[in-house]
Amino acid sequence: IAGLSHSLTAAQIQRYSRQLLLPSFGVKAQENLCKGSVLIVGAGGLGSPVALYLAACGVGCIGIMDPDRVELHNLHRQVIHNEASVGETKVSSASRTCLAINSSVKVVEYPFGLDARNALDIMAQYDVVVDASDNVATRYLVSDACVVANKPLVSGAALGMEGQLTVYNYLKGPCYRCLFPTPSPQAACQRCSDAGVLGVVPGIVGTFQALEVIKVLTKVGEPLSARMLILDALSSRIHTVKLRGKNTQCVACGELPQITHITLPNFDYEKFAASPMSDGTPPREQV
Amino acid sequence: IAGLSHSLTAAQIQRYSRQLLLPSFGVKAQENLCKGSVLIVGAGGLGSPVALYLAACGVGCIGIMDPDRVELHNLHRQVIHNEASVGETKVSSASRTCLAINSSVKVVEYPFGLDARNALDIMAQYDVVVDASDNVATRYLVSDACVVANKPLVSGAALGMEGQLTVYNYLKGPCYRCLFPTPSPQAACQRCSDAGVLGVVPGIVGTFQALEVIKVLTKVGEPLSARMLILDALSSRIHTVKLRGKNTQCVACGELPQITHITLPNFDYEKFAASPMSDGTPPREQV
Amino acid sequence: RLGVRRADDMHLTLEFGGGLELLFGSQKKHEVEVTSPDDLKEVTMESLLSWIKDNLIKERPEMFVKESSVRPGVLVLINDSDWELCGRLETVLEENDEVIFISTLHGG
Amino acid sequence: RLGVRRADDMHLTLEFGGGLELLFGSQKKHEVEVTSPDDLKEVTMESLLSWIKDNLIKERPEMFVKESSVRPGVLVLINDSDWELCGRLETVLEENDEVIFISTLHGG
Ligand SMILES: [Zn+2]
Ligand SMILES: [Zn+2]
Repeated sequence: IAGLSHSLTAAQIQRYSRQLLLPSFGVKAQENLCKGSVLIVGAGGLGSPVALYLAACGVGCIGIMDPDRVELHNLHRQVIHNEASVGETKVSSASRTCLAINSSVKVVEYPFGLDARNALDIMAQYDVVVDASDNVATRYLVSDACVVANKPLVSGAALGMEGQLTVYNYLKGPCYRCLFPTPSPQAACQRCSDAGVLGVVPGIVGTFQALEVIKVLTKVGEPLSARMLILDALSSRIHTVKLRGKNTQCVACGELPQITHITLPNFDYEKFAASPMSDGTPPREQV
Repeated sequence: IAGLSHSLTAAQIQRYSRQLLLPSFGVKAQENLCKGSVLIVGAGGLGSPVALYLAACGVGCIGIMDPDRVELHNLHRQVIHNEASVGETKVSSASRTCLAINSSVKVVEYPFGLDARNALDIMAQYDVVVDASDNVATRYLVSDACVVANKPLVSGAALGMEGQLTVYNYLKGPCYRCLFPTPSPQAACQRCSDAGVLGVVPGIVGTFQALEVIKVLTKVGEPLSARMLILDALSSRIHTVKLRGKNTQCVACGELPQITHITLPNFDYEKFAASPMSDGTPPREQV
Repeated sequence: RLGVRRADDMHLTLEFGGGLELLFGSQKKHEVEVTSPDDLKEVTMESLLSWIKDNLIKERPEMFVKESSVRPGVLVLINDSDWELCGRLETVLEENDEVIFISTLHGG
Repeated sequence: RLGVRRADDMHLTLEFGGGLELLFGSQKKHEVEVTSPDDLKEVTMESLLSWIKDNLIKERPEMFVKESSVRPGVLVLINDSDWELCGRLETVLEENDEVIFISTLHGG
């Protein structure tokens, strides 16, 4: 491997040697990772394994975005944090763990939430976006912004004992609004703080999200575009299903989009989703 | 929750509150976790997420067994270690990370390999055993010892872009020898050091192993007994298949077992598997 | 099995997830016998939805159906394929088909 | 599709994993048309194995078959179910069955 003309340093070749050995992966794929960049929206149950494994495998630049601070009740699932970081911002705690595992990657901390005004500028700086958020309003914002900024979106969700994962806005696949033009009624928009969640469920979904990011950045394998992974942890049933393609009438990614770089910044996502972007809403039973 | 008669402290109720909220989980399940114990054989690619998530969710006592020291080329997949622990024994590095996340659990370090002489005594002290090892000989030893010691075995494997997971020796399910009475030919016994592995693949399998351990300890849900999870990360294809039940003629778990607490300690597993238990074998192409 | 099997009844496997199972007695999987409405020989997704509303749902029907379709946020899969790909309400179902109704999750 | 389809040919989906695909040109999935041997109308797992040996395998057949069965360490699944449950070599296959051959992995 050393003989080939490539940009990997001796230290990188040693660190990533077990990946470089893979026939389907190799030097070119590792170079793509080391030159690649990913924005992770959410440093919680999903964001923890995503950031951990993407830092470990050598993604060149990792942006982590989360307005919250670490709390004790996060630690049963947010394994990138630890007791010493309780009270600290989640992004600085996550960044420290990532750099401890791989000091050769760059981590950018955004200790605030994504909103309609900052989304496009921030996303423009990254190759791939990961939705590891925990509320409806953010999910519509992230999807719309990815369509306008033309970025693939690796979107995961986890609640209770169930998980879902798909790659939106990639190849000919749909965006979030193609699947759900109208948001769920409020009673169906639950948070982990309401319905609870078993730690390993976002753990499995988040680790799988890291796999999809790697495949999008390296063009190795077939990512879950127009397919959805559905996990039911109670019965350990996990399978993938086939989804519709792009909806030509979609207000976001359709032929006559109403969501553009001009209209998006003024769109009121919290009103549209009838639920706030930040945590701390009163508990409701998930239906 | 606080009003109920249970053994959880206020700190535990706060720490595990998001799990306690789960209708299918609740206080009794958390008590079972906190009183439960698991032996993890291997602190590498699989063992990392297993130990991380079991410590985070509150398994009372976690035994971690591995004879090796942390090396730089482990870090792309063994996310429980970091650059500072290179050169340190894997078990002490793993233990430190587990306790940083949850100082209320007990971690027992075994900085040596499982072998025919020490297996039964060590396993007797644990409720569940996790096979996170990386070689054929150990896999037969772990399975046989679990049968003799009457312990459920959560067995995972990962190589290249593929992963497999099942729960052996539990309910009426088979053991490893029921499925594979004769070991694979040497050419099919590859290590990550030979064929390579993508970091997230043991990440996904190992996180799933943690889920199975939780379900066995808490009796919540249906674990993968007599079922196998098969992951092909290249196509993101993951599904479960139905396996045979116990083989009444099995030399280990059958009606007339030849492997017993008397014969096991003298059984030569390396000779039987025609491959060594420790790493460092010359590379062979996996077939 | 739910319901006595009549000659032209169709056996289907229904699954509810993402929280929808709470409307169906917290049971995720249902093996059912569905009668095609009046003289029609076919069972379409539309007739299945009204059959479910009349025979299976235990509470808060508005959290499952809206007008003649499913409420927003519910994904419908027929034999592991999005119903959008096979004609939504007009899709004609066949013996032993598997239909999954799953509510999109927002948690993380 | 591999092979010209004759009247009594049977279409099967074969999959090789856990490294076995290296013996089949690194191709995991194969849609094949299998002819039942001489006058027998049925295709059994035993006849499928010899068909694979004669028509599909590209190298090192001993890494796939041993005597009349698969070599140790290979799990055989018929429609996602262990062939041990349906009679191993005697299992009679049907049109469009899916057969998976997967080598057990030891890495970790
Ligand atoms: Zn769209
Ligand atoms: Zn056995």
